[in-house]
Amino acid sequence: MSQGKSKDVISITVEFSGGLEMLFSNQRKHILSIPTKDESGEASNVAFLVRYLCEDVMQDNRRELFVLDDTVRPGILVLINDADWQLEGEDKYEIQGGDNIHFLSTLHGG
Amino acid sequence: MSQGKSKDVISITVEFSGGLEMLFSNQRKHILSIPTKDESGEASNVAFLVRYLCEDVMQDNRRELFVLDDTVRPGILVLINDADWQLEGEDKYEIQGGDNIHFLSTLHGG
Amino acid sequence: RYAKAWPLEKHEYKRYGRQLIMPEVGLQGQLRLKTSSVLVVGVGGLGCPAAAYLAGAGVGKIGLVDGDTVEESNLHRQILHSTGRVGMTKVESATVSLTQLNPTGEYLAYSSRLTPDTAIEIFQSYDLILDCTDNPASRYLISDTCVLLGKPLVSASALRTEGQLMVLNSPPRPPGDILGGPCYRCIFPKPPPAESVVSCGDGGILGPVVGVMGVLQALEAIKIITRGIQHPDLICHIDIDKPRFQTNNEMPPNPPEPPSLLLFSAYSNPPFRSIRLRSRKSKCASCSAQAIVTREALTSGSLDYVQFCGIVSPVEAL
Amino acid sequence: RYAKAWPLEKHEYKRYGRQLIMPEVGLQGQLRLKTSSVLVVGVGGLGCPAAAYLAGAGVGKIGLVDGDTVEESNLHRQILHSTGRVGMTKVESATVSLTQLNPTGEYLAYSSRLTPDTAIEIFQSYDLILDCTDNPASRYLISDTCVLLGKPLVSASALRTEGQLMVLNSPPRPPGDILGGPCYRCIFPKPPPAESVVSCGDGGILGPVVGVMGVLQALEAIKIITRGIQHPDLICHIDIDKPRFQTNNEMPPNPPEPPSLLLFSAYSNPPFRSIRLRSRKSKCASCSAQAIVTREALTSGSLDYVQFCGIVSPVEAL
Ligand SMILES: [Zn+2]
Ligand SMILES: [Zn+2]
Repeated sequence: MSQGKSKDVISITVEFSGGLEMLFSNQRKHILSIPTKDESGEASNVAFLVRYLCEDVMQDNRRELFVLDDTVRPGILVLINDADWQLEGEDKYEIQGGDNIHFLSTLHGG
Repeated sequence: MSQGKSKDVISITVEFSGGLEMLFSNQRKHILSIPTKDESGEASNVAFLVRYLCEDVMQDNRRELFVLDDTVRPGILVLINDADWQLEGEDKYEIQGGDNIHFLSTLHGG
Repeated sequence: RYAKAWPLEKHEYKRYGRQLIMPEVGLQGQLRLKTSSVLVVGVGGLGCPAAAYLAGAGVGKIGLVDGDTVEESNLHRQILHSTGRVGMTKVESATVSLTQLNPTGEYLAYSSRLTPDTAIEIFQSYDLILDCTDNPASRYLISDTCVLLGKPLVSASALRTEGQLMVLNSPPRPPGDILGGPCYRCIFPKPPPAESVVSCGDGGILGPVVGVMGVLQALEAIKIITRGIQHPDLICHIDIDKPRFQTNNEMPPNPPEPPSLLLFSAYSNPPFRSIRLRSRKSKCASCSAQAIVTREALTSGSLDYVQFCGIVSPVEAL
Repeated sequence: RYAKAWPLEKHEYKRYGRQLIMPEVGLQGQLRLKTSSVLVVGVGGLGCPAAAYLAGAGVGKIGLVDGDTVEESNLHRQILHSTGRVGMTKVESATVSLTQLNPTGEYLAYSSRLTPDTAIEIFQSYDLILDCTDNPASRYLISDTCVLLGKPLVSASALRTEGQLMVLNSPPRPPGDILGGPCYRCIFPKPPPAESVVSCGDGGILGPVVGVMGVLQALEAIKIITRGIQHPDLICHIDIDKPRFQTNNEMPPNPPEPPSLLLFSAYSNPPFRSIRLRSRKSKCASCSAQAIVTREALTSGSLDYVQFCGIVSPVEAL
């Protein structure tokens, strides 16, 4: 609860699973501080987070395994605090401090 | 967050499982408002909660399946917010509003 | 025979005694299991344990669909098969094991891969479907067929150290009825790019990981059947108004659970997580009032699932 | 033979290929499985699926302890047995199934109930123990023996619609070493009153509920073995300093997990929950510096487990 930069960034947990973690340094859980506002001064939403992850976090260059047409590719579920993002406004959901955003690739093995 | 009685009672979730729910109207999850202070004016702790459950909540008269020598009987794990109560001070743990206190009977079947 | 005082045979009371005495099953639940039929599509790492526990519980008729034969590399996880049956069709091998476990059940083997041509005809004679397959094309075909025929679907998948499980189209209401459970297309409207799909053959799989998911599929199926499946055309529903419990342990009936996705990750802490899912999607191609996946479209072959999923190499295994 | 270029036989690469290619197992993990030995105490609803997945994964030696014979009422959940083997000892029946699944493993059958007289001698030749029993007296005996011999213990139980699982004495350090994992007595210092103990026979059990717990026991055992068991006397530890991964998929080794209890409840939402447990108890009768459960006390019979647990009727089944 210290001050300083706390107005400009929010701390969130971002998780990757179902194989997506391989695109993010093989690390499933990332504690990130992301800007409160996006490029145009709007409150940061999930669409912005996806851009931010591609540009500032992802080391792997196989970007097409994560995004397609400016959003997460088909076959990835986005979970906002353990709920399908379709329940929360999809990529327009405005991120709150402490949120857990989980990107999950569906599995097909059996 | 309304006022009124909020100073005198705290709202907590109490769960019973592993068969203990049978002693409590076959209901696993109970949302309870318990007094903030115990009989002697001390902050309510788990020892008080156990007495309170016996006197005010339990309908079943087989009390010996829940308490023995003034504490929960052997074979019952008490979980405070998903941690063994031995990590939290056992029955001296002072209950906070919103706590989840879970009484779990160990199973032996196989 | 109809006037029999005991609705189960004597040996059935013995065999199922340990689950019969539970209020969640009871005599009514056991009779529902006995008269029920479950189709297991895919007899691999998921289908093997799922079929074993369904047969054990006394499901009256179990259908098995798979076009593959048993290979040595299957045996670390596909526990219904055996080393001596390498080369036999998986459905035949599974039938041998299931019959040994519980000879009172009826086991039907469909030894070819599920296709749009055959899906409706096969699914028609079953009450509930388990998706134990390993590729997106099959998953869409199975879900579409379940919606068209009004069958609840228990879908699971696993890869490496992770597993996922969903109960879909439950309750199984007609397309357009928002009270029905979501279908696979509600959750995944578009298939994943083919290059992102990894099979157990390529990615690897830990046996107990897929095993846990398969056993949980059997459990969900048993929960749905013992609760009583509500058929979509209301005329032929199965005694939903009758009291469910015959024992002294009276309990309120267990209502169907809200749509959810169970995630398992063997090396994570906590290993299991439950995710809330959406209800039916108002524009779903399969289960909405605007559905384009019709029976005609499916049987005429105008829905090319393999094409739709852009499979890179031909789908080999179901 | 020692200079062989390939440390596994050709057919083993085929059989275990799907788990070998995973960084969590790899060639080193598979060799550890091959040279490991696991004792499964209790070959019922937990022990059957646990033993099946351990054998499938390639555990070199599996011991099975149970004094019971197969009954028809077992078969809804004890999937290694079969209708044709009703009346055979459970350990013999299980050995038949395991050999069919994976003939490369060695399976040892101990067809009497575990007692304080026999526990140490049997446990001595195994690396890891699975508690798949159904009564408190056995659970204390197994935990005490594991602490005395420095063996990690994977303990599970199930009843009606619920299950519980703990990994105990892991890492398996000598009594008094606070770096060791807690034992059963750390968590449950005193046994439950006999009248509060309900068996699956009396309370009932849903097959897949106990099945899931058994499969998860096999998984925990495989995780511990592939990670490398650290033996308590430091002289004979198994190559703990060697790099664990042989594949290109380099990954940090998975550290042992903090002590936890996994709860399963088939009709609850969420169905799984993970509970943080305490570390070793400083006054534990078994694993502390003040331990009173010594090897002498155990073998001399001065620890009467049945008396300690105040069993009402004699323990029939292990
Ligand atoms: Zn849909
Ligand atoms: Zn201890």
